[in-house]
Amino acid sequence: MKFAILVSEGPYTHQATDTAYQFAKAVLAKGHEIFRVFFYHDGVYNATRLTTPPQDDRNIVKRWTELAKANNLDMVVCVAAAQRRGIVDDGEMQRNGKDATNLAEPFRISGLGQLIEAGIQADRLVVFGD
Amino acid sequence: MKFAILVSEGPYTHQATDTAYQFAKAVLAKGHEIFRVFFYHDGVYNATRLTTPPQDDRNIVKRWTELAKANNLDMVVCVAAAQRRGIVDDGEMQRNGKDATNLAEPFRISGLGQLIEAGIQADRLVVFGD
Amino acid sequence: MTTKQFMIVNRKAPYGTIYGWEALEVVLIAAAFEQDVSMAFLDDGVYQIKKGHQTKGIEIKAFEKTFRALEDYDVTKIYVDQESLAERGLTADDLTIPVEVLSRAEIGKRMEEQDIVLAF
Amino acid sequence: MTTKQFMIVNRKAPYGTIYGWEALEVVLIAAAFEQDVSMAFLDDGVYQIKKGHQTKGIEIKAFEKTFRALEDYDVTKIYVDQESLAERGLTADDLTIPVEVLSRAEIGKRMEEQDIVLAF
Amino acid sequence: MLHIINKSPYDRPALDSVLKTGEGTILLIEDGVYAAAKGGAVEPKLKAAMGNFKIYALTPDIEARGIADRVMDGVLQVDYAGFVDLVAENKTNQSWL
Amino acid sequence: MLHIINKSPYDRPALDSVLKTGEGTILLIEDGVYAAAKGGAVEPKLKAAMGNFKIYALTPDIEARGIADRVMDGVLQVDYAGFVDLVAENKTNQSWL
Repeated sequence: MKFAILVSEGPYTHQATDTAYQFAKAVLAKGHEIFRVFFYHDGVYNATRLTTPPQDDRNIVKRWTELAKANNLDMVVCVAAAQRRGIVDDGEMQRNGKDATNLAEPFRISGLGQLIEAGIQADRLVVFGD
Repeated sequence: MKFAILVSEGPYTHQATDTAYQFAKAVLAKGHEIFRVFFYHDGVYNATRLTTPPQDDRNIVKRWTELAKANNLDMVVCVAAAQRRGIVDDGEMQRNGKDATNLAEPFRISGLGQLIEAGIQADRLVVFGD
Repeated sequence: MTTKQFMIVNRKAPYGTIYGWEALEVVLIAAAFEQDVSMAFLDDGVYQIKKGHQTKGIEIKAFEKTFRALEDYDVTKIYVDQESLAERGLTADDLTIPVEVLSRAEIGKRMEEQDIVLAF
Repeated sequence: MTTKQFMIVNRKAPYGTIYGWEALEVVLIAAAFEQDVSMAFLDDGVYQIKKGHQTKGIEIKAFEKTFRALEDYDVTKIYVDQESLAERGLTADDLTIPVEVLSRAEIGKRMEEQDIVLAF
Repeated sequence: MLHIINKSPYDRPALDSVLKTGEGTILLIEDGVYAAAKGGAVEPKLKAAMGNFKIYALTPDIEARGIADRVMDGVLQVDYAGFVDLVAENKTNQSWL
Repeated sequence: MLHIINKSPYDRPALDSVLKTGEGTILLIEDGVYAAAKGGAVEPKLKAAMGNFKIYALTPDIEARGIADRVMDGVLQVDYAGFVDLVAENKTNQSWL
């Protein structure tokens, strides 16, 4: 079965991202496919490579990026939500005259249409938020 | 009278930062002093210079920085909260081996002790959060 | 393109958080993708479409106008929970757009018919 | 250094959000600054100090141990709302640290005596 | 003391929780101002509380939510400057997050 | 359909709100699992709901909150794999945020 996942809250503050990650791992472990993980609202904060969590804590951004790389997941950050909250890739940096980027690999920034497309293409879309 | 303000939520997602800003302006308009504005929890996201809100929307980060510069406010971001959430200045970049910064001027990153000190030094501490 | 039934559910008050506004952006995009879109307002979500938002004092953009534009996007299936209105002393006349007022059980049935339910 | 009365109030459940943990960090720092620190647990906040958190499955660090270390920081004024416990079917025996169980009105009085109340 | 409530009384127990503390001053802000609106299920509760609590509500938040024409009698409205005064007048304040 | 609830029943109306929809399957996760604990004020409500709803709760969240020894009879426990199965078995799901 094809799953899509929507993550609506940022790392550490709400458990939503933790649950989404555990859910995604379980989906893959069961042999299902993940069509896309979409990050909306404060969920876009999952995509910054600038976090440095305490040594004895989980590294949420790193966990997502490792899961994505190992399973070739499509991890999409909503551009409008990202602009409001300061998540920037090279293209956004140039378009908006910023002097730095903070997007972690392999996240990519794209439109909200990618969420709708995920809803259309996947058999199930599950939301994790607050 | 001497006020201190604690901001506990990020920009746009919760009204807390908007109310804190309006409150801070009113404090100054009344001739009171603001000892410090402290940013904790997701409040640290107020301090990124990488946001690009829509043209017809308020620019929350810019509003804070302008208010701070015009009134010489001490705007402090909690270092532990900032590390978890990817808010980085030059010092943090070097210490944690990051390749970019995103802290806006004149915010500064410092310890949680600065919140306690604000509580001790100010006559009133008001919290804005969710 | 495949057409699916998308329902966007609003259960939160406006302005205190951004969820209502960002939900509306989802509605507009889903409509642009020519999906079968409906909206449901329950609990504090009914306040999203209360008439007469004057947001100058809080300096946050009011989005009443965007709700009134929904018809132009062919989003006309707008359901409101009767009990949530009543609990808050509101009636359909207090709302800024025409809606279908339904019992919660009836809304539950509509939810069940969807392919995708996104609640904010 | 001036000593002020700081009360840290917990009203949220643990793990679902980080507020309880970040509140505890405030308590420890306030104690390090030799302030007169107390804590109050009301509403879902009482779950913060429920015994027996096993967080391996959710991969989030449990902070029960930190609560038990509060005494070493001379944080001994720990108030719990009787009604919040009762509503949740809990008693003081279910808690991981010794506390003073008080009526809400009594807790209200302690709040009023503070210089600073920080609620999470 | 001053209790600041920014949560809707229909969504969160913050108002109930404050009322149980016994007495004081309440300022309703943000989504908390819905507690000041006439005609809803919360009205009797707030009315009863007026014996022990002085109730204020923030005008800009009331206007934003379209309930300016239905604020309950006995609720005192303030703007941000009045909010500052309330904080200054009360030795202790608490935001019920 | 599958209703996913991640809010404490003592803090938010999400559970009440779902119960009013009539029938279906509920999965309690995160702070939502407190609804599955015996002895609290929510117990009668969940018990009554069991006629119309099948109630599941996520074991890792139950264990994290220290309530593994007081889960109500009739609540079915699942791990993350079981969560995936529930989503797969139900054509529609909704997270009550």
